[in-house]
Amino acid sequence: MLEVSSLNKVYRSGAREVEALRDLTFTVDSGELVCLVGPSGCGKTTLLRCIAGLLEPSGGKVRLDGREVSGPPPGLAMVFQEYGRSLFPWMSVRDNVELPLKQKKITRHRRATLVEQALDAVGLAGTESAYPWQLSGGMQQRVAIARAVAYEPSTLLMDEPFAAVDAQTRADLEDLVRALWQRLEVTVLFITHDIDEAVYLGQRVLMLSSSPTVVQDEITVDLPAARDQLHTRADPRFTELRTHVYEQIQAAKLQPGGANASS
Amino acid sequence: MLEVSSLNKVYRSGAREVEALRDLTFTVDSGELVCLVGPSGCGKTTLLRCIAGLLEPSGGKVRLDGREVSGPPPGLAMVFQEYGRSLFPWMSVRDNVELPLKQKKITRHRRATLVEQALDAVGLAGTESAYPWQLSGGMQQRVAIARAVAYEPSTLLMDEPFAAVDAQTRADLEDLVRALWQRLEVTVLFITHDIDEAVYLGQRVLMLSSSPTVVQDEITVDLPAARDQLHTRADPRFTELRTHVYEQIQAAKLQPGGANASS
Amino acid sequence: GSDGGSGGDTDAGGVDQVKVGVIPIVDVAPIYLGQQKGFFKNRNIELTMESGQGGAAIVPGVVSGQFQFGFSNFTSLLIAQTKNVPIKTVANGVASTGEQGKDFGAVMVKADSPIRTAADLVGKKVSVNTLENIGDTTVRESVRKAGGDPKNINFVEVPFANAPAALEEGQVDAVWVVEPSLTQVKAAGGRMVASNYVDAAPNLSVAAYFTSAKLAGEDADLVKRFTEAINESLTYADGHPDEVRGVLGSYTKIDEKTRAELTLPKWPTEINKESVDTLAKLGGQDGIFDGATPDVAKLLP
Amino acid sequence: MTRGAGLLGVAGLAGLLVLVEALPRLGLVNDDYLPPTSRIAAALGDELVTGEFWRAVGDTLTGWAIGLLIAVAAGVVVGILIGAVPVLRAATASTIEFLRPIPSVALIPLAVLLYGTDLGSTLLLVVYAAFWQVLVQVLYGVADVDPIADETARSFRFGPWARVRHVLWPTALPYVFTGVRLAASVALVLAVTAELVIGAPGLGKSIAVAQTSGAVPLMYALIAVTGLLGVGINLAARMFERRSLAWHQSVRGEVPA
Amino acid sequence: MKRVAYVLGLPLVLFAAWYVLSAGSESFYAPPLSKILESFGKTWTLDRLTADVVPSLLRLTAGYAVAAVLGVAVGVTIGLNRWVRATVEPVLEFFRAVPPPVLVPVIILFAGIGDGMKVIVIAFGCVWPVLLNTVEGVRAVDSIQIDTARAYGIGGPALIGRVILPAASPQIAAGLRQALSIAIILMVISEMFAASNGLGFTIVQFQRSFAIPEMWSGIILLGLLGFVLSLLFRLAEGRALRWYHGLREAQRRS
Ligand SMILES: Nc1ncnc2c1ncn2[C@@H]1O[C@H](COP(=O)(O)OP(=O)(O)OP(=O)(O)O)[C@@H](O)[C@H]1O
Ligand SMILES: Nc1ncnc2c1ncn2[C@@H]1O[C@H](COP(=O)(O)OP(=O)(O)OP(=O)(O)O)[C@@H](O)[C@H]1O
Ligand SMILES: [Mg+2]
Ligand SMILES: [Mg+2]
Repeated sequence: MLEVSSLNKVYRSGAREVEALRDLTFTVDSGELVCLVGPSGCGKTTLLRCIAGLLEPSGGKVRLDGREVSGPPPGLAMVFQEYGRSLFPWMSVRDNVELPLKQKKITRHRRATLVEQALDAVGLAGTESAYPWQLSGGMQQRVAIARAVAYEPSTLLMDEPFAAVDAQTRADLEDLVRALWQRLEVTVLFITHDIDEAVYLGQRVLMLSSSPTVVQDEITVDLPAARDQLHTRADPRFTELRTHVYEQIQAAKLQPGGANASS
Repeated sequence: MLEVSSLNKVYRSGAREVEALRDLTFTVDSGELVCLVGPSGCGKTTLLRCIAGLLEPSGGKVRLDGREVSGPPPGLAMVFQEYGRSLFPWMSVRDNVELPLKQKKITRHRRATLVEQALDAVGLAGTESAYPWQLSGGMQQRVAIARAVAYEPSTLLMDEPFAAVDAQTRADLEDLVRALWQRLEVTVLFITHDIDEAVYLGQRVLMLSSSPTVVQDEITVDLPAARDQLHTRADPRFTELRTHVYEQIQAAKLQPGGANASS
Repeated sequence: GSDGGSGGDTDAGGVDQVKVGVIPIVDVAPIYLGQQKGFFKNRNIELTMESGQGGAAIVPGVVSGQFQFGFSNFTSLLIAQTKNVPIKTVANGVASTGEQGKDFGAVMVKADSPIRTAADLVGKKVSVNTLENIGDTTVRESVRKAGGDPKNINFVEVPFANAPAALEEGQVDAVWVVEPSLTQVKAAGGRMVASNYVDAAPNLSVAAYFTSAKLAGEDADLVKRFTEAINESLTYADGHPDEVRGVLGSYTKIDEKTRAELTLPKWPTEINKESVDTLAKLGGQDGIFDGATPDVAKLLP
Repeated sequence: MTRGAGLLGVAGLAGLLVLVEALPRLGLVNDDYLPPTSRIAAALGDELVTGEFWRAVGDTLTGWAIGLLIAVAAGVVVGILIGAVPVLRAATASTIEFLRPIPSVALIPLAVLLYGTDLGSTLLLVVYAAFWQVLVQVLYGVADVDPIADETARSFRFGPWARVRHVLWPTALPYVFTGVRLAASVALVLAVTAELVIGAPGLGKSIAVAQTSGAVPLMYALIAVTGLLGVGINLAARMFERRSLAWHQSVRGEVPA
Repeated sequence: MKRVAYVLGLPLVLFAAWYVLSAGSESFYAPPLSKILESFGKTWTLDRLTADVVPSLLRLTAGYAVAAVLGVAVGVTIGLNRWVRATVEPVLEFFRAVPPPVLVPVIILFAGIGDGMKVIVIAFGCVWPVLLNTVEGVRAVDSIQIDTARAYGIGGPALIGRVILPAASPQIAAGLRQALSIAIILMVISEMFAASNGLGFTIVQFQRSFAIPEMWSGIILLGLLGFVLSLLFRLAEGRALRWYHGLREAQRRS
């Protein structure tokens, strides 16, 4: 169970002061898959960093399974928006994926299996020995995803993880994330700009207002749990939900600070 | 007029050898707006780099307005896929956008106007004095776009330029690119993974096969020149075209080397 | 090494291991010759020469007992004495020949220089190897004797080895050099204007071997044997100039022609106390003792 | 490419030799003080056959290698420790800046006091001078860690050691290489200088003897040997660097795309 | 307040330790710190500062400036062109390995024995860290940044001034930092030859004339000088590389 309560974050540097998050409160149950959408620059990445314990909030609290987050909690994996910079250029693709597993003290044999499976699942079999900078943008992003998937985390934070891949691969990866989530009962927080993706993937979609940021709205995606690209997207309920989300986002852009803003 | 003839590119490094482009031939008329789609890792970025004269092809030729490209041709602007790394972290947002204009020997006054307009157009008014690394991913990408737009290029190459922005901003930017194209009669080559976007933007859509890469197919987008987000996307012809593209891409993924592969 | 300067290591046969800090120049030829001749071995001394580039390395070595003996010029020793460095001379080192124009050190100018006598050095740029040391104090005395005012000589520091080039290139007007640089300057057509050691005092004692006060007190026997051996070496060297020229080839790289030509110094066994007093007086005049007066008697054996 | 580079390097050195031959021959400098290459080479030839020369080279290289090893090991360990722990960095900064500009040569009396003319003296001076080179480079290298890379490691709960091993060290490595290359030549310079001034056996002492003896060609020959040792050391460092930095931007560029 | 404690804390502890440990020292060459401090005040009077320290500082400044400009200029040239690098690197390595003390005679041949010689010796010795770091920094510039510049027609001086130098500046700063303390060291070494004034000359002269407490006080002065100069350097660096430190620390600060 992930609880975010009155989270506030102000970036200060010299004269510039940016209130990235004003007052965020929401909870995510254990094993839930929640998608986050919001205008560009509204503070989604900031929020994810706070949840991962990488950034100290200016106010408010983040609790994971009852404990307050002060550093990265165990069993957490994160796919960074800056996928290119989050891969280590001095390691081959395989080593990049394998390293966190070593840190987790997984046996060599199991590691090899996990790495192979993960790279296979993201369609990168055969590039194990290449360096990340020898890969295309989309391939780099998939390495970052493979790294998180192979880690078998209990909490998975993903920051626009499919931004650089083509439509077909994206669909495959969406199904991969849902499969992983169902198999391991991971708590997933998923940031995306693709509204269809948010509705297709999530059990719930949280919509953030533009900066200063609050939770603008949230909907529960009442589509059946068994989803597939063809049928789910054709479902009239799907279209209804995505239209709702779309409207909310447009509203968010037009009226910053959101309706629920408490200030 | 941009002519690409039997372009071939092989990356060699140590034991690894990747044939990124096998045999690409196509032309883009002056003032045409062409979208490029293709599976992740198929060589789109490689192609764009060859056209921009940043990468030497292993075989074949690129000609721009009759002259063979050997270095970056004048009047060319490019938005890199690695937008984060293509901004200079030691310069403010304003300086980043202004620098190429200085090189173009544009007067100070005009520069100020262009920079302001461009930043305004991408929705970044007010961040002029921030450093790029103080911005969110989507904002950084928009700075890169503003830089290209302010440059008023005669050839514009864009590599997945809207990957990191939200749906609403994306739509606005799409219209911005079309407006710029119509106003300045720029030749635009636009890489995207979003099939709808490709059809909405382009006069033509080129589909690349997966690696080793050839031109898999191309369609002319016979939608009216005056497009807008609401009506164009609702047009049945739009849906037809996007379905066609989608099918071709799926075919490309399944059968690498494409139907036209000459080898 | 030994701790605390107690006469070096003594092995089973009663042979003392002795390290001597020397500067590898002509002046110390006798000790090398004496070593070859077995003068030290005869007195149960196993000698090792440690070469340093001057007092900076040798005096601390002797004071700390890393070396049992060292070699240094008297002016440096006098300075050390005024600062109460605990050292004591044990034997003479080297002395001037006492002959005008035929000494092993001299002030040289270019052949076409307007400088004729030492008095002409006034207002000129003169190089010495070390400022505020034996070089400039004795050169000042030469000038004084020639009737010039030594206050206005512009001394600059140039190592002996570089002095010939500095003179040739006109970077200085005159150089004070000792052998073998002296022969080099002569070969390049240099002209002598003063024999500063001779001007300073008749038969000037230039340098000496010394030891730490501690060793002198604790191992008088070793010091005695060393002094005897050195004295024997000095006498032998004085009597056998050809052998001296020969031994120079073993520890220096002076070429044969120069070795044959260079002027050898004198190696008397007695320290000329009056000349040391003179050096002390000259140094005092030039203010290199910081106002103190060296106690010559305390320094000498 | 590598062979081409090697040839170019040889060409560069050859150019230097020709210049030194030409300067005195053309009368631009007095050949008594800067003899032409041929005379220097002849002096070197005579020297090469003596055992004394090779002993001197061996002595110098021993002092150099041991000193460098100590300095690099200490510099890297201390640098990473200080660099990675902000409190330590703040607390030691002023002391480091205070100690760094103290010239090794000023420590000569101290060295002689402690070790006489033994290897210890040379080592003290070599280590003191070379240590700072490595340390400062490591400090800058540690500061160069990409925040995103570091956050990635933290998010996967890498322990402090794993972060040093997998993130900090590879980032700092190019800086460390520069530091080692700087330190290698500073160590050589100091080894020779120590021998020169203190008289510890080695090339420096030979140079000093040649200098005081007015044996000018021999002196230049020995200086040239010192320089060539430096070239050799750098060559080895470069090769090692190319191997271990294959991933780095600077080495990537070596392979024409 | 806390910063002052950080700056002064460790040095004070070390000096205190030195003071206590050396208090009863009998050794001639390692006198008690109390004696050294006592002589410090007596030795470094205003007269002496103007007569010896000021000329030294002028030479230092000139030599350092020459080294910085030359190091960066040559470094950029070498870093950008691998053929140039291949050609001149061995020659540079050759000179780098030659100890300045033995090179002084050669430099005297060409530059005389005046201040010019000393400036050259300082520049010669401290150009290497700048040069090496510039070469490495330039070689490590992100290829995407260079591509960006080239795509926008930014070439020649603008490419170097606006992209390559700023991108390499963190590493260049590392080199300049190194060079600063080496410059001080070489100031001392250069003043050991053919000098008649200067801080280095004075220290060497103290050493030769067995004025040991004075010599140590000179060494302390050198340390202080280095500390002050590095403080100035840090200020300048903090200003010039504000973007860099901001970028590195943005995420770390809360
Ligand atoms: N290091 C920083 N220093 C100062 N301001 C920052 C910093 N990082 C982010 N910001 C500001 O905080 C706000 C939120 O940034 P954040 O990266 O969280 O947005 P985002 O929702 O992830 O946007 P995007 O969808 O474009 O990635 C932005 O206005 C940005 O300018
Ligand atoms: N520097 C390089 N060295 C070696 N191989 C490379 C290099 N750059 C790209 N490649 C390879 O070339 C192929 C095409 O890469 P490219 O970046 O052009 O793909 P792309 O179409 O842009 O993909 P994406 O949509 O994921 O960005 C990939 O297989 C990649 O691994
Ligand atoms: Mg973001
Ligand atoms: Mg790409």
